[in-house]
Amino acid sequence: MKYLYYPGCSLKSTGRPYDESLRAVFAALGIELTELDDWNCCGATAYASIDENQAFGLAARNLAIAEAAVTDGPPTIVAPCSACFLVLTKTQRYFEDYDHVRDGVTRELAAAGLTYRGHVKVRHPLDILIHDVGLPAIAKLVQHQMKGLHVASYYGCQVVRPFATFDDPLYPTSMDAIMRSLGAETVDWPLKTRCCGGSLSGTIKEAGLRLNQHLLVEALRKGSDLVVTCCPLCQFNLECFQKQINKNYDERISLPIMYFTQLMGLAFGIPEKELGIRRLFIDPLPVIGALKGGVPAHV
Amino acid sequence: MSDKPKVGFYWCASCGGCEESIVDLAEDILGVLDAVDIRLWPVAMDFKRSDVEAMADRELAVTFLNGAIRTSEQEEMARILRRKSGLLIAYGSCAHLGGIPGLANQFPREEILRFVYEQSPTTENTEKIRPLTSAEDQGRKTTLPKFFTMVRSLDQIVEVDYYLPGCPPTPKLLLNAVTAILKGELPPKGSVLAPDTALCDECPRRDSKPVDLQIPEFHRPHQVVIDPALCILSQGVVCMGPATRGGCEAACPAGNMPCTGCSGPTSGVADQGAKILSCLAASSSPKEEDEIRRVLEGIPDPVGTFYRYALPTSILRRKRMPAETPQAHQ
Amino acid sequence: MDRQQTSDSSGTWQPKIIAFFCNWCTYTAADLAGVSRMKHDSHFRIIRVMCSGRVDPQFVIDAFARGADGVLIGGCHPGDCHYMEGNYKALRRFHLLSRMLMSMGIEQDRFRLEWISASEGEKVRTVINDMVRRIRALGPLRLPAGLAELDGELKTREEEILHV
Amino acid sequence: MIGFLSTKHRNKNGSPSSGRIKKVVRRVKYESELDLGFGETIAERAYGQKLLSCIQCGTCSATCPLSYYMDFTPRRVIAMVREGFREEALNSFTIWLCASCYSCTVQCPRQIHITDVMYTLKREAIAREMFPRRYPIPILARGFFDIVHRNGRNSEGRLLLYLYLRTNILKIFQNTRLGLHLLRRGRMSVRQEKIHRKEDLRSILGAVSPTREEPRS
Amino acid sequence: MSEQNGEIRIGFYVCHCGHNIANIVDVAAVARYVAGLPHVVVSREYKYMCSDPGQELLRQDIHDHRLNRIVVASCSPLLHEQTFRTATAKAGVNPFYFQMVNIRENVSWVHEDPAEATLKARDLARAAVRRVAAHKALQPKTVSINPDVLVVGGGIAGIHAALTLANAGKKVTLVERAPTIGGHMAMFDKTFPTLDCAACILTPKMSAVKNHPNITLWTYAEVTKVDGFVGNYTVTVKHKPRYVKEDLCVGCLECIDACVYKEAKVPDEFNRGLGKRKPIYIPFPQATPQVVLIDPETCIAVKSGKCKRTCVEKCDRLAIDLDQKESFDEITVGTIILATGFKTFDPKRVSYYGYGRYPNVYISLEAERLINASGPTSGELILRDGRRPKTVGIVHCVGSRDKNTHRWCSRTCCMYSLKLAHLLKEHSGAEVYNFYIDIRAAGKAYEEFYDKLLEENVHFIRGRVAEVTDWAVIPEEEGKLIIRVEDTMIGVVRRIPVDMVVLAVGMEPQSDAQEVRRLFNISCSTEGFFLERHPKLAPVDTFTDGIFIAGACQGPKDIPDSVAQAGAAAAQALMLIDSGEIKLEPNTAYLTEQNCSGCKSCINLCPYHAISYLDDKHRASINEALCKGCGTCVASCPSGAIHQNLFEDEEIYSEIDGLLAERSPESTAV
Repeated sequence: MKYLYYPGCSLKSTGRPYDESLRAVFAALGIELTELDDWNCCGATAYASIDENQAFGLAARNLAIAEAAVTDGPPTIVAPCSACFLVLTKTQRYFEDYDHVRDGVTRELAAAGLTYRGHVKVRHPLDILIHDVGLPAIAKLVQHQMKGLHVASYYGCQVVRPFATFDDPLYPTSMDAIMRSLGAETVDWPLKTRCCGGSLSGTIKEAGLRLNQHLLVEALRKGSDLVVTCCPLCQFNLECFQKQINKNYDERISLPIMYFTQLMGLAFGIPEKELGIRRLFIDPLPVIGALKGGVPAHV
Repeated sequence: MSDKPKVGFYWCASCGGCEESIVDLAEDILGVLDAVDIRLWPVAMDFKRSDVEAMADRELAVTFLNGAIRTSEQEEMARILRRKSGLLIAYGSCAHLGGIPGLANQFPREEILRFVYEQSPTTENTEKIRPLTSAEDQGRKTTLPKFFTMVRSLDQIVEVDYYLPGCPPTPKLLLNAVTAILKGELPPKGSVLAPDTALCDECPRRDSKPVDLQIPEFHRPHQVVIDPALCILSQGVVCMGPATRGGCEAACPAGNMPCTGCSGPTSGVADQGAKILSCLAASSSPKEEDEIRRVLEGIPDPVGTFYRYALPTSILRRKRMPAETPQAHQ
Repeated sequence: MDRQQTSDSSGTWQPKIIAFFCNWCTYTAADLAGVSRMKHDSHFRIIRVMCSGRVDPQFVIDAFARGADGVLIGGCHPGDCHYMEGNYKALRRFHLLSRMLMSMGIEQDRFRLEWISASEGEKVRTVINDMVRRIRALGPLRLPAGLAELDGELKTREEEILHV
Repeated sequence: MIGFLSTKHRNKNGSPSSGRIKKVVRRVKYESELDLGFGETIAERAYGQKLLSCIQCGTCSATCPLSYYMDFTPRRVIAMVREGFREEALNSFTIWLCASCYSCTVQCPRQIHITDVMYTLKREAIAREMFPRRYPIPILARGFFDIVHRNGRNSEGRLLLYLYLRTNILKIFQNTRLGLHLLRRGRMSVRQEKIHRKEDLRSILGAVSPTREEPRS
Repeated sequence: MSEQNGEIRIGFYVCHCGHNIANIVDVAAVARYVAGLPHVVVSREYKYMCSDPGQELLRQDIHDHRLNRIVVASCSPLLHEQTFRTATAKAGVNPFYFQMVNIRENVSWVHEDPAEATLKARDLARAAVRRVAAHKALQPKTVSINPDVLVVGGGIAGIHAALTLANAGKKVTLVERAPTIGGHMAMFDKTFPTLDCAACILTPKMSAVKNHPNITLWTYAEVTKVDGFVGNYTVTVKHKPRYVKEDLCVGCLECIDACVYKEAKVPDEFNRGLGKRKPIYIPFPQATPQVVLIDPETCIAVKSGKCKRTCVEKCDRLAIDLDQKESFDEITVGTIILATGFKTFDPKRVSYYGYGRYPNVYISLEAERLINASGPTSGELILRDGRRPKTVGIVHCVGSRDKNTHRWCSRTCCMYSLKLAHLLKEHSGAEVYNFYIDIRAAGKAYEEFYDKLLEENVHFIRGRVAEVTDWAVIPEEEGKLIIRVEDTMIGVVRRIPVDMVVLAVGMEPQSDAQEVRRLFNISCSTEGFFLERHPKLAPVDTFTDGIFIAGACQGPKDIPDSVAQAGAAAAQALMLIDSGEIKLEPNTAYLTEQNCSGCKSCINLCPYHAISYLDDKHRASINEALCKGCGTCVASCPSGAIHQNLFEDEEIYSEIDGLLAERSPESTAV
């Protein structure tokens, strides 16, 4: 399996552990990722609030590069960051659906000597793992069964919405399935896709923190040992504000928040250095290592 | 001077096979020669256009004209002969339907000339020389007839009294025609002097055709060994028989070759190709879109197959070539 | 003026499309489009037949030859034919015929077969609008006109011919 | 109505009529005060006329994780847009609170692209500079816009810096510890990420048609 | 055009249809234009051609101007062709010398530019005028109607239709797929708005069906094949094996007690899995017929053969036959009534309501069974987790009025939700909340019932529920189901904790509606319900003569509406039966033998085996009685020897030519 890889800005900074662990895990599964040449920012959500046409043009540059990069078959971009995944998918969809978007984008790209014919598939790692790789193949690689580990899968909003192509938009299950194939137990909680408030934590703090708190509290209430997620902003947000939440709302939360690819990596027996475990603020290894058959803390 | 009816034979764009077919009457030809007075037969004797022009109107009782109309010279002769003949009979597929030369209606005029004068495998013409259409020599002007953009059947130029179908018409049909003319027992003007039912009616293989025929695959004659006893269509080989006028006694199927449609459609059909296409497509078996596409690919050249003799007289008559119409005439 | 050179009130060329609709599905769908007041392009003319299986390729060719810029056949979805299998026959004829037409210089977009069930009034609208759009892009077919022009190469006045 | 809609003297959860009795205000809205074409304009800019098919069922409000903080629930904003209450809609906090989580969009029984509607309203408001001074989100958006515009990629570090400089310098100090943590763990750098072929962007953005979000006059 | 018609004299009439046509099409211009066409003797415009004066005008002209061809440009031929043919015939002209032009559905209703619309109307008129000139005089084919009727579906609609026909003295066969008749209505506890118990009013009708001398009741049976045409259908019915001889079983139920399964283990269908049954069972006490059946999936004897077969021993009437195989019956009927009913929406499709995840989330039918005295809890309101609810939330419009699931309003949910609200409160004294978008209580005594509920202080919160979760934010919410909804009247989002959630699921087409539709050769609407011939004027007819539809298979309906429709469908069938015969379109194919070459191409194309090959003559031959007039053979005949009445090549060619013929210069004046 070969795919184009679009890390996006976050995975180059706050989301580095995601980038590292994803590459490691995909490599272990024999999937070849080629980073998209000279990719640029997807435009994200903020950009759309200023000028949508520019946002589309910006995102489309990446699609155009991808289309040019692949000659055999339709090019597929793997976009792990939720925002990037959404924006690229949206650009692709609206390019197909709305003439004025198609015309605009085509004209803008032409100005840069680029062309886009609309053939790129934008996909999320979860989609690839479930539908292309398949759970059995994942289970086969597991060296350390995550027996007895209670995992809350947190998808965040923008992976499954609004273009839920590979999973239910409000009650997705793909990440849970992957976690179970690692031997872990998944908690069934209703907030899997509820907004974490990340986009507000820098701006309207009160609102952001509240949403954040609700998620953490409910995850614990349902008996989770840790939360796995597939969105860099969510991971950052849920992890970095726990102290503040404890302070503001008199809570005693210390819940490891990690990328689902990191847990996969640990289960596969990949050295934690390659998974960026040490980059996390709340070290998940104790809770994992503490488990029988889990990963010894020294790994 | 004899009072035998004067007869003319003339050829336009044709291969000469029709002329042969007259000789094919074998000994019967003697009877014919006794009965008629041949006044025009360029293939056998020397005639000048001026001789014909000199004739009185309707001087020729009957003229059998074979070949399609492709050049201005042929057009002119057709018009002259129409004037000079009591009955004008389109003789053979080319005059009747446009015939094999009519397949040229799939190509632009220029492309045909280029191929013939420059590209055909047997041509060595590096300077790309083309014949002059007119030339002066010691004050004398000689011109070549104009090469038309479109091939036409005889009745697309002048009114035709009767048609003798076939490539070429069988001696039997010719003899019937001549006797009918001599006896003055002719069908209504404009008739085709052959039966009005399709070939299957007289095909020796008719009874071998299953009533529940469904064609799973199409083959071309060279791809299979055709069973001499069985209906050719039932063997998946395209046979134009069902859409082609009889009268030839199914000579080709009798000779283990599929009918290619030289006698044209029966009177109830306007477009021979369209009808056989309709019939074959309906009788083929696939239902799934891709399968349909694949099976019908077994007929690689629908136009060449279904309109081999009747393209100029089909509803469309000629391939549409927007680039080249309207044509600047030479 | 060519017989098929339809032009609207503003004088610009407008395509003419002949649509053969089967009585049970597509014609009913067109009625439904009407009842639901679904406005769509007017440059097509419906001919009602009982079944798409009745559409003789001669009709299609004849329509083009008489000046149609496009021909549309509408039938019931596969499996839904009121007469069981007429639409399959139409489908097979369509494939062979459109290949024939293409080699006779008539573009693919000018000949179309669509399955439109009695309930798909909306589809009537979209199919027709789309087809008109494609044919506008192709421009007029001008078959009769083209042939008429070619006859210019013939001599019609006998004095040109007979040197008497 | 005007007084009722003003964002002043409003308690946190945005419900106007709580707390002490407010001074009596006359509430009336004259049709002549409305922008009756507003609904259709926004509908058209937010991809399709579906907006006009809203049945006011409130699913959007109920599914919205932030509606608790909104002065008007999304449903009411849609109603305002539909009916031409342009000033009220653009002045509403609601559009700035939208976190683009798309819950409303996927659950709306009329398939209205509510998130797109919110974007459209944000752009409309920004174009009219109709947001509170130093209001973080538009500023953050603008900052992000500028950075990406310049370099083709975003650097979260610089972006936050940019934001705090323009909104509330003090926040920088509140968040320095977090920043340092990130730096130490190699999850943040002040180095600016750049793409090689920046000229591409310039030509692309240069070719963008005059944005459709010009305030309607 | 055929000479034997002598001189052709055409009368043309363009209809205004009030403003429907005249507003867009310049009818005067059309009439003026047609007047100038060959053979046209009279060309008029008139306000309503279908009205009596309109038809009288036609008759008068035929008489005064010796017209022998008529063209009317008005609405769709599917609507009024018959009307005008009759009018033409009344005036002594063969009805098939008539041609209709559709300038309403096909022109004025779908085009906006008057100039273009008028141009199109003109073209269509010209084509019709040319076509009609080529028409031939024809005699309609008449077929007799077999008086027997087939009713498919034994719900309230099927039951009512069958009884109506049987009481009119017609022989009826009622085929029901389930082991018993009764349908959904049998599951209901009470019916709105009168609150009389469903069983009390239904069961008498059920036994009436069973005992009626004119009704043959076949339950646990399905129609597998339908041949023929109006008046003469041949239907094949499959009887699924019950493993019990229906004629011997008297429903003593002793076999059930005797079953080796001491405890009932299998979730029972009738109680929507809330109760349990044994492998040998009777669906419910009043099941009709009173015959037990064995479920092969769970019966050890049928599955493995290894069983003591205590049931067989117990039955002294030897009714139990474990080797029973499916069997087939073939019947002939003249008309068919489809009353195949509906399916309830599966709320698993809307994950956010937690159905299937939270045990205390129910659908309305389950709630019906829970409060039904003969239900699994004998009417006690006990939840799946054994608790008794103190608060209940009823969520309206689940799978209705939602473009993501079903766009339509299911029409019954509002009222049955009100009913359930009343009954639940009555049974448990619980606080009941209704969450609604709009209350639709348009029916006799419905609004009054809504009033009553308001008086009973049932909560009505206007807002569509966004989610049902077990996510507790405050202690009071612990252990409850939390309903998140905007109270749109107040404009605030509320979280309402309840013990029980009832999802008012909508009505959707049966999952096999498409197959059934094909089987009976009728159409479905976009939604997938069976399509009526005309939404207003022919609500129970279909596009296939002799096949009628009744009840919820045509669209969501409550009991009164279903019964009314069943009556209407029965009346339509009776009309056909009592008229004895029906005229068919004479659009059959025929062969001109002298042109046939006996190529056999056509034989296999006919789906009705109407074409045969005469070995002696070496010619094909068409049986016009079997021909249904599709024209496929006509289009195929490579000798042009097959023709079709009403759709002759010549007629279609003149139509094509008419449509494309050069427009006269004056037309550009428009």
